[in-house]
Amino acid sequence: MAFIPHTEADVAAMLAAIGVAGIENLFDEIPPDLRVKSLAGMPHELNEMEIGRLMTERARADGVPLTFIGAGAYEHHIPAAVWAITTRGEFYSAYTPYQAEASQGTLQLIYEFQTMIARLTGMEVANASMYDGASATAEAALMAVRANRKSKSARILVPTTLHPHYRQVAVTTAANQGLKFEELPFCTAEGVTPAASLARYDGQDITALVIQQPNFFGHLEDVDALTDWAHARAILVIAVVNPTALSLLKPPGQWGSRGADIAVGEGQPLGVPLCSGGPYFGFMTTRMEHVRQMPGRIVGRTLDVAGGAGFTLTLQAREQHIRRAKATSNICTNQGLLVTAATIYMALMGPQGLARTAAAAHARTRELVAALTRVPGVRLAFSGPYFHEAVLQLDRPVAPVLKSLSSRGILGGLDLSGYFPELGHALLVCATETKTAADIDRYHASLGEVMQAARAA
Amino acid sequence: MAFIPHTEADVAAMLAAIGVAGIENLFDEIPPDLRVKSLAGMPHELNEMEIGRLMTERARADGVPLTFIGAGAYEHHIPAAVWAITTRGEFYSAYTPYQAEASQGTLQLIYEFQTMIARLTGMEVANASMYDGASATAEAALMAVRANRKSKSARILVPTTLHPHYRQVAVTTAANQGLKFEELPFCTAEGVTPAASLARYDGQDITALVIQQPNFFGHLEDVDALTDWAHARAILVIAVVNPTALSLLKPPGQWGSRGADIAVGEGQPLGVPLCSGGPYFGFMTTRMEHVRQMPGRIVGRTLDVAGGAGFTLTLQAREQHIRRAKATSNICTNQGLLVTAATIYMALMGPQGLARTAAAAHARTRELVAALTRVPGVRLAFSGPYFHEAVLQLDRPVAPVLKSLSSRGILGGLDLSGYFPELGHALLVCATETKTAADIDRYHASLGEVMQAARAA
Amino acid sequence: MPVREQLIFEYSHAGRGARDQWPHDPGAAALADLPAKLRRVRPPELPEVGELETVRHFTRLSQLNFSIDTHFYPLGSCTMKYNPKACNQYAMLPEFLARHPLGPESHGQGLLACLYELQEMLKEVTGMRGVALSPMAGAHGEFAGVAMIRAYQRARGDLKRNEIIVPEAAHGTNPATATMCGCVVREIPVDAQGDVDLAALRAAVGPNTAGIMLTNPSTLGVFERRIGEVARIVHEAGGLLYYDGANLNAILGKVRPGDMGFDVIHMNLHKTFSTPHGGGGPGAGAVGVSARLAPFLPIPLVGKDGERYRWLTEADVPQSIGRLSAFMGNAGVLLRAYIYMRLLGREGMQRVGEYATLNANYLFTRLKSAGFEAAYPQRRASHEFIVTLKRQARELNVTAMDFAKRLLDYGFHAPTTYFPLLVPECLLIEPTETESKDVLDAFVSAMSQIQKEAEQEPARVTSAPHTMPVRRLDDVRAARQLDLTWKPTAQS
Amino acid sequence: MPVREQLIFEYSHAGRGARDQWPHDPGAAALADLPAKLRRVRPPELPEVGELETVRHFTRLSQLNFSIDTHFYPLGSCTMKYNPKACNQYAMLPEFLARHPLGPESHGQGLLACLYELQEMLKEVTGMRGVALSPMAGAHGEFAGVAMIRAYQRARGDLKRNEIIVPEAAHGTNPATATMCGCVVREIPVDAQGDVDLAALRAAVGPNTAGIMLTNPSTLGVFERRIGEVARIVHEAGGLLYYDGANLNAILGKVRPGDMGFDVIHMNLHKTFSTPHGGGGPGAGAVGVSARLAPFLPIPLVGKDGERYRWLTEADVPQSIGRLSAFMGNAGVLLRAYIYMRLLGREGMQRVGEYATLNANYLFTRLKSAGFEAAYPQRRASHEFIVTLKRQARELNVTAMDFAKRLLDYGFHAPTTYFPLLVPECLLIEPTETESKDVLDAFVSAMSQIQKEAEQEPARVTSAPHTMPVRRLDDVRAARQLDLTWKPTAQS
Ligand SMILES: Cc1ncc(COP(=O)(O)O)c(C=O)c1O
Ligand SMILES: Cc1ncc(COP(=O)(O)O)c(C=O)c1O
Repeated sequence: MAFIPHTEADVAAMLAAIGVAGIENLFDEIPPDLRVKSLAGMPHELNEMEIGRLMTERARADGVPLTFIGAGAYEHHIPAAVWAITTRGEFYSAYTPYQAEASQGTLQLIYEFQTMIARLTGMEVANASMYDGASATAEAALMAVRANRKSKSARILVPTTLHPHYRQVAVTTAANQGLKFEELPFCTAEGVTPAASLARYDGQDITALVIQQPNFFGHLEDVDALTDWAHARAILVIAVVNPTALSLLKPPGQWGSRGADIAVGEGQPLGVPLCSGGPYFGFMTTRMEHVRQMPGRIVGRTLDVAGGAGFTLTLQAREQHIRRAKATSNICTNQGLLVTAATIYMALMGPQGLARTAAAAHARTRELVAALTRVPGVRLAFSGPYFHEAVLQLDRPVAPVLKSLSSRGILGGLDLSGYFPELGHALLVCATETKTAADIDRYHASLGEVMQAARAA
Repeated sequence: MAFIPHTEADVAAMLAAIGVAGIENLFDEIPPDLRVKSLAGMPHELNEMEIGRLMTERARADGVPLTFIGAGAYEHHIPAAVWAITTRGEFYSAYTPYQAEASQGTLQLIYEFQTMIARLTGMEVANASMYDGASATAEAALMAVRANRKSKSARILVPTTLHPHYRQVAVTTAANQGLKFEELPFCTAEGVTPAASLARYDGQDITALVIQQPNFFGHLEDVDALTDWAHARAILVIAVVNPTALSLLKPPGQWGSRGADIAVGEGQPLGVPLCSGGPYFGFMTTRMEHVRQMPGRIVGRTLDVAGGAGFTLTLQAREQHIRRAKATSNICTNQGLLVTAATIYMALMGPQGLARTAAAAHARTRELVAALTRVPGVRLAFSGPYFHEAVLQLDRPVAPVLKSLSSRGILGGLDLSGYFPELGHALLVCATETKTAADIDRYHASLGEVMQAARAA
Repeated sequence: MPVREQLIFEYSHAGRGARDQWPHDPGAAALADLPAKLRRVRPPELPEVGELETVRHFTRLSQLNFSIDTHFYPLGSCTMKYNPKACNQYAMLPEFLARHPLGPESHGQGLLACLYELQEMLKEVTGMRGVALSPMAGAHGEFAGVAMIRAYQRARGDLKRNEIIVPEAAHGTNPATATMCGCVVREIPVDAQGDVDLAALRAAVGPNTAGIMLTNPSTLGVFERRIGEVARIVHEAGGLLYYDGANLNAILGKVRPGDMGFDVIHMNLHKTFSTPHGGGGPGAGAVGVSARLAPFLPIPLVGKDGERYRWLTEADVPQSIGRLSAFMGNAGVLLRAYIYMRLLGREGMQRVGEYATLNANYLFTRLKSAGFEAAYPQRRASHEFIVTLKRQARELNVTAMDFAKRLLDYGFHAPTTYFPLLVPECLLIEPTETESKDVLDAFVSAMSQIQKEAEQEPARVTSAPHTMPVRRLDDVRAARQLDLTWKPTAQS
Repeated sequence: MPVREQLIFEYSHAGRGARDQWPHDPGAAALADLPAKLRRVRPPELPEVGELETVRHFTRLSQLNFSIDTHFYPLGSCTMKYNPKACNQYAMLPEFLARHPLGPESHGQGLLACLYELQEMLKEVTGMRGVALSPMAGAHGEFAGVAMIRAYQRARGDLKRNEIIVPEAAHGTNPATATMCGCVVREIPVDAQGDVDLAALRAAVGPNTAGIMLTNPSTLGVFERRIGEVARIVHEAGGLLYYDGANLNAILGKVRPGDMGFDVIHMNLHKTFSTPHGGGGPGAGAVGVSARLAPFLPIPLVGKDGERYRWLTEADVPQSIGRLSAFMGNAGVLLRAYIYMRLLGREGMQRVGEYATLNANYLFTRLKSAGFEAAYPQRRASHEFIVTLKRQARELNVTAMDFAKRLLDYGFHAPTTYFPLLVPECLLIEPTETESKDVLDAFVSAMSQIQKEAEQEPARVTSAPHTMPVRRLDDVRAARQLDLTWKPTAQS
């Protein structure tokens, strides 16, 4: 019996102690007509060797193509130490650290994580994680509604340059509570949100403004101007940021003259493998003044009865298990193990390693853009600065081009036509530090051939 | 600086404390003319990402063919738990447990290992490992010379059916000490060593007889007769056994009327990956009366000053670090981590799991033999019982056949023509429990095609 | 237990670093296109430490934890069963880890096959008609479920239904989820036997009832015997039934939520299907629905056209409540659950509920014999049960928390304490099916021993733990004097 | 530290087992061809335990160990440096693990490329002309080396040379190896400065001299300054020089054994090239030789024909001393060493010797300032050095062993004790280059603290350790009342 250690003798002794004839008797409170007749739709049990072989075959079938897709999930080098330690049983198989004295490992690690994330974002306080960057953004909007006591409207301004999936998740998550997400147009020349375009909201009751930096196109928003515009109108600013980029870009805590109010983002670039989209983790930070509005777990340092320092979950009165219907969120289980990985990753990279990673990724992307735009029929879609990701404009539909590339083992980027039809044949590409000059050459050469073949056809 | 944590400030402070101007000064006792001028033949440093990519490319180049080779290294299912625990830093990065109080994990594990191996072999005592099965066999011969006080000849009888590499290693290892290895012929009909053929040694001074079970061909020797023959003549018996097979076959401790005197073997089948030949581990067992002649580390249970049980290295007076030139062997570092894996493996498999593994491997091999001998031009080389490995006789040279199979992703077995030219076109094949009926069909079909093509050519 | 470990920041020295992890410096010119005003001025104050220091620090930290791999962890409602190593090993195959979430389906048929089959297996064991895998935890699944209820009612023009009924013993995520979905919560009591008070339920339902959220067995550790009647009452009032699957382990292979009349459920794959808890997550909260809610399932789903698998999105599920995550949820967790389910198979699924229940009832019986008071002594335990220490608190001044802390000294993680709130001084104990009788017996001994201590030298218990890396921690101070990030000046 | 853990056998129950690890039972018929008289009658009494029990037991056991990943481990002569996790991860890629040792070279070009390049790199850093990778530990490499010396002399008809000279401080494997190779050992003294006594050497060499085995720096932690002279004396007498590479870390990138005049060396890849010690092994003891010994290298070697790599065997190396292992040695260890060397590269190789020496000299200086007596106070430390506690033993009755045990309580693994034997009450201390100044400083504090304890409350030191899972163990009892395997009846 896989994973059930009972011998027949054990079962007999246990039933005798309970005083029943068989295990079936233990279910005698369940109305008989409800009992399962069969699970014939379930396959039969496999042993570990069989499932291992099946999984290995399936993994091989998927292969490892050369990937130039970013769009919110980035292929970075992950030090071997990260997952060697993260998968240690003591981290992997522990629960949420409710019994603090028996969970100091996890608790101290989260405290270190909170500190690192606060420093990276330039914010005062961080929580112990949200599900992912998109859900963190949605929760930030809900939090802003609670935190902005001056606003009654629950109107949130969201640039169209925010990752479209994030916008969708925000709508799914918050619409039932009456939040209204209003889209800000972007400048089709520069691929960013012009501060000037906000003028039409002057004088209206707006709760919060979301700013993603770099934005979905990889382009850099004028975060200072946007932030100051919002703050001048008592609008809270929610920053959505890439943690790798933060090693080079101005942190949200320093945007404009007062800094963002809430900063969130996708933690995946910090040591978490792509893995088809998850598990990742969202991070969330804010100013101390808003900490009681923040959802999610928070770890604090305190003292034990002997006066020694120790760590424990704190501010639990915000959370569902205490506050129930009045909690800041329903979140309970978060993404702890990914936080473990990210904390180890950040320690290994340090400020310099992270900055080099960002710089190398950016340099590779510039080389990629330079190479690909040498292919006839390919040009850069927007002017202005971008970071480690950019939009190319093709002279023909993107989907068939990507398909040809993929049959050569290259995933050439994300076709934007479904998301932004107004951009025509737009392709979002990204190269990180994992890509070599040879990889870029290979993509360049293949794209040249594919485009030429397409033209010839 | 990879793996060197020193900052410039650290270095300056340390040099100041030492009282030298630079690190170079620390080498001032080394004659200047000996100093290295350049290491230009070394490639430049790589970062972890670069080496990771290189290794991944090289691994992929080697691929994972379908393997039917055995010949002393067997592909068995390895439970995921085995290496997840074995590679924990506390096992992986510890030294030999010289400081017993700070090494109880490793020590207790070895004590458990010794117990398991003793039980598996039916012997009284086991050591903590030798380098591999071949070196264990060589050391067993040396040990037998020490242990057999009645013999002066240092003549060791070795069946030709012993793994040829084991025989070669024994010669390399022991020839300098004057041991003479004399080969016993095998019966070409049955592939085993006829007890009758030993008659010509009657009355001679022989120190030990080696018996491998199953032998190199996979065939089963008449261990009882051979053992009793030896013991009747004060010849010690060295058993060379496969630990998986021991779950089904008579253990050396029960061979003949008195049992073997020393039993050794290759531990690889117990949870150790094939990995091109190593690291594996040799195991070695004996009777209590010979324990002081045994080479290698041994762990014993004892008491601490408070009367509690604990574990420590013992009988160290046999070893090189105490006994120096008079030690039982020069072995120091052994194969500890593999012993860790094997101990976890044996715990997970238990007596039943190990017996089922052996039975399944044997059943698969019988199916394989049945399938392949249906191919025209292929027959079984020997009559008589074999275990999970057998020799096929082809009607044409084996090498080109194996080459064709390998280009189809099948490693079809070991060509014996280099080892046993007298056997003609002989091919040693093996299937373990990891092979499915479909795998066997695939081999069968491919062999049929290859043989037919060869015949047509 | 090992001793305290300093903070990673305290190892930091300017200029130190695990340099072999850093890519080559592309030079300042590579960043020349980034406008200065958008650049960071001071580098982030992350620790500057070497690789060995990092490995050693986090390895030591790990040793400060209790976990399933090291300790019995009978945390009620959390299903701390063994997380098979195979699930981790095969979910972490390089090809699975390397796959980009927006990669083409042609480079994902292996993954999609697993996810599709997982959907099918989950339908089978729950008796539901549709399953979506993207919710990332139990509470996230609850959100999806209640959002579907609301979408369904809205689609029928039934706009006023905004009340969610929950029994008072419900887990906090249930009422919190109702609020997240813009609903109002109505709590109803349970009776002395732990069953829902039907009269109160009848009084609570009405034209505003969106639905009821229930776990069965409930968080009181007993099976809701009149579930058929509950379903009838709520359905007749026009409401739907939500099943909180946190307790699914109790009944796996024995009863199916779909057969009990539930319209929508979430499953905690990190409980019932043994994906790891990871010290707080990640989880996966797949949702299952009856046919009428299927059109509202969150996207993406996995579909199958002939032999090809593909993602189903807005175009396929136009009434979907939408997207819950940036991509498709916790794919790596789903792979682990898939592997677990295939390992257990049809046969193993049946055994889970049986042996989880056997273990709980055995432990329940033994603790009762040892003199501990059951909250619902007349009832069968499900996969968990409640012991109340109100007598010890009253007579000896030793609380459930004291017992919990003292258990740590005995090498056992504590059961869940003070939940559900309606039972005073309670311990909610869930052994799970993967623990042996020996472990349960040892736990009973420890509890009896602590009881003896509580009678003879209560201070030993009330001042526990004594053998952990820290003594009992001051939670009040933690909340009052907030210290949430490390500052170099802070006392450390 | 965690507490004791019972034996795996004590968890065993007949009929228990991790069944998902077992293949399907093929049935008795599958074994019908095996004659009864060759079959086992009673199954082996291995433990019968579940998977969780096994995982928990061995995880707990692991926590009872000190290791580099958890503790400073300054074990002299053992080079306990950080074992990079990358080396393990990439050596364990599935394709490398799955490769059969007798598989064709066509399915091994990736592996062979690594091994070939490893041979080349080892030649470069040692200044030798040929390298063989198959020895499986240092002592195994010593064996190969001395066997080659003998084969070489035998090939020249120089049959009487059977004496191996070793300095008295030599590691035990050196004399033991000489015996393994059928030689007689002649020990020679070292002088007060730790250098070989040249007069004694001159007296020892002669027509029977096969060679001398030396480490440089020696096990006394000092560089043999007159190595040129030593080489001249031995070579002129017709002997060869063997270099014990256990101390290669001291001089990596600074001096090469080949340039010092050595004819043959072994390298402990598990020391200098940072493959893990694994609680006792595996190691790898590659040997390097000068041109005249190259024909005698053990097989197999890796050769390169154009762009293809292949194994070299008897046919290519007809004078080889032969085969040392069933296959090709510890390939997986070699892969780890290869990865390590490529990570460090030319630049990193230079740094190893430098920083290992810097750390040792710093610690040496600090301990001397703290009042500890150096065995060779006038000498530079190499990568390690010796402190003698003979004064403490004499005056305070506190021995080197007591200091060693008390260090455990302070969270440091003890240095090597009582080796080399010629220095009384010695601690041989090797910090390695991967430890930070902070760690070294903390070690000095601990040593000073223990010194204070030794003066003020010596019993604290002599009865140490106090915080380990066991107290000080009785080694005499272990050897007298042998308990080497567990029996159900034994006290446990
Ligand atoms: C009864 C019950 N419902 C819901 C949840 C929420 O699940 P999750 O933590 O995965 O969000 C839990 C988890 O603790 C639970 O015990
Ligand atoms: C100086 C010296 N020589 C030789 C050896 C033997 O090496 P191994 O243990 O790898 O056999 C050692 C190992 O401890 C050593 O320190």
